[in-house]
Amino acid sequence: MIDVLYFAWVRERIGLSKEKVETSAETVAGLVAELKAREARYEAAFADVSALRVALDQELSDFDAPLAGVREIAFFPPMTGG
Amino acid sequence: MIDVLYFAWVRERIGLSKEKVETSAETVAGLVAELKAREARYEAAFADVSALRVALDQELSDFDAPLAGVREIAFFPPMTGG
Amino acid sequence: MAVRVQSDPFDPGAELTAFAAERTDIGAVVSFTGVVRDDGGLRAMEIEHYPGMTEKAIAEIEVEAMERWGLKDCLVIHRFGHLAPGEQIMMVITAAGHRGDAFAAAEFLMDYLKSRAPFWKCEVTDAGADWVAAKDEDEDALNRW
Amino acid sequence: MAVRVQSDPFDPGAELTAFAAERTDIGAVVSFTGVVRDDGGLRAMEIEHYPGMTEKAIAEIEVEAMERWGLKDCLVIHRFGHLAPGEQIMMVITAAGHRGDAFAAAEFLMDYLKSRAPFWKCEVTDAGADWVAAKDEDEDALNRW
Repeated sequence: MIDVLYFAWVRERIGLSKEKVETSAETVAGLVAELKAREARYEAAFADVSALRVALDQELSDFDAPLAGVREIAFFPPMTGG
Repeated sequence: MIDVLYFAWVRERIGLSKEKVETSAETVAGLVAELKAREARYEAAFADVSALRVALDQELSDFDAPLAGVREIAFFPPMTGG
Repeated sequence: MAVRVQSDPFDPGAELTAFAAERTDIGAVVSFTGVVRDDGGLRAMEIEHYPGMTEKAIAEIEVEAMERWGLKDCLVIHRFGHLAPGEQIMMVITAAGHRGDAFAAAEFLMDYLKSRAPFWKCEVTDAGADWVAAKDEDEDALNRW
Repeated sequence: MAVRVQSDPFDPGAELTAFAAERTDIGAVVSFTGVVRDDGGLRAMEIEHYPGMTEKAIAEIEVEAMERWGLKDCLVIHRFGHLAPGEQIMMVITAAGHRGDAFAAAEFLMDYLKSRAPFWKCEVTDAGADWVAAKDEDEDALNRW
């Protein structure tokens, strides 16, 4: 089980800020493929992953990063702080 | 008659912060030559004009600038503000 | 070195005063304050963030700034939640022996906060609410460091 | 746009608060505060200036900064006379729509104040009083603008 978090318009499209997901995916991209296969709202949120960023256990990472040992994964658009 | 002002170590070497000078010099350099001819303390203050700056009527200027119409001239070392 | 992520307003002047109080080893203090600018029609700015990661990401950026520019101290305050035009969004303060280091570190921190700290701004106007798009120039600004 | 040349101390925090009060057209405020740094043994700093020219020179530099970076406002405060270690020497504040302009204008104003505003610093230690020599790097800093 992995905690999956969504922020900003990713959260709005999926309609959830957090969920627990049972997955056997080996990489972030594998998890994204599983989520997209679920429902249209996931398909819409992950349509263009180049417009998204991902953090593994609160560290910025990549879509081809392995998921082994990860407890928390977050998907969000590019940050706009400051 | 022209007001001549001295600041920082130029003032200390000459021992004056301000004096009125009667001069027929046409340029700043001409006035400096007249002052140096007066006394050793002026000679000491103006020994190396490359270490000095000059302002004419409160605008930074050069040693070869003309004195015509100038009411106030100031000599000082490079500024160290900020 | 401190990080504060909060929804409450803060007073930039009071922060600046408190920051450098009673120290004689500092020669230069630079502050940056970001304010909600009303370009016309903006009713509010809503800022979302990633609790936990935000504080961690900012602290990491601060450690890097402290080391690279030999800072004596630095502070980052960043708000989240509902902000009205004219309100302060965030503040960075850096202290160093000399001005060049204090300026460079403040600009570095700002550039990283813009693109690497997990905040997302949403602008609310009469026409609705829009997520602010990240700017290429902000991403490019990171390349100078 | 304002210039204040004074012997009295000032409160940087209070100045920053007053500067940007009640404005919604400003997105970025940068401040620089210069402090008398005690490198060991410094008892006081005495600052001499050229009354009249100082205010004029700073106002000219401010006009240039306002135009070049489209500032919304700027402020320069610079003290003269006797200062103890830890006391504030001077302060620059700039306000602009965006951070890049506010930072660049503040650095520009600082570089010009260092080498073009008629102030002279004298450091007083137990060994006596010494006029601070102008640094080549401060003169060189002007070339970037």
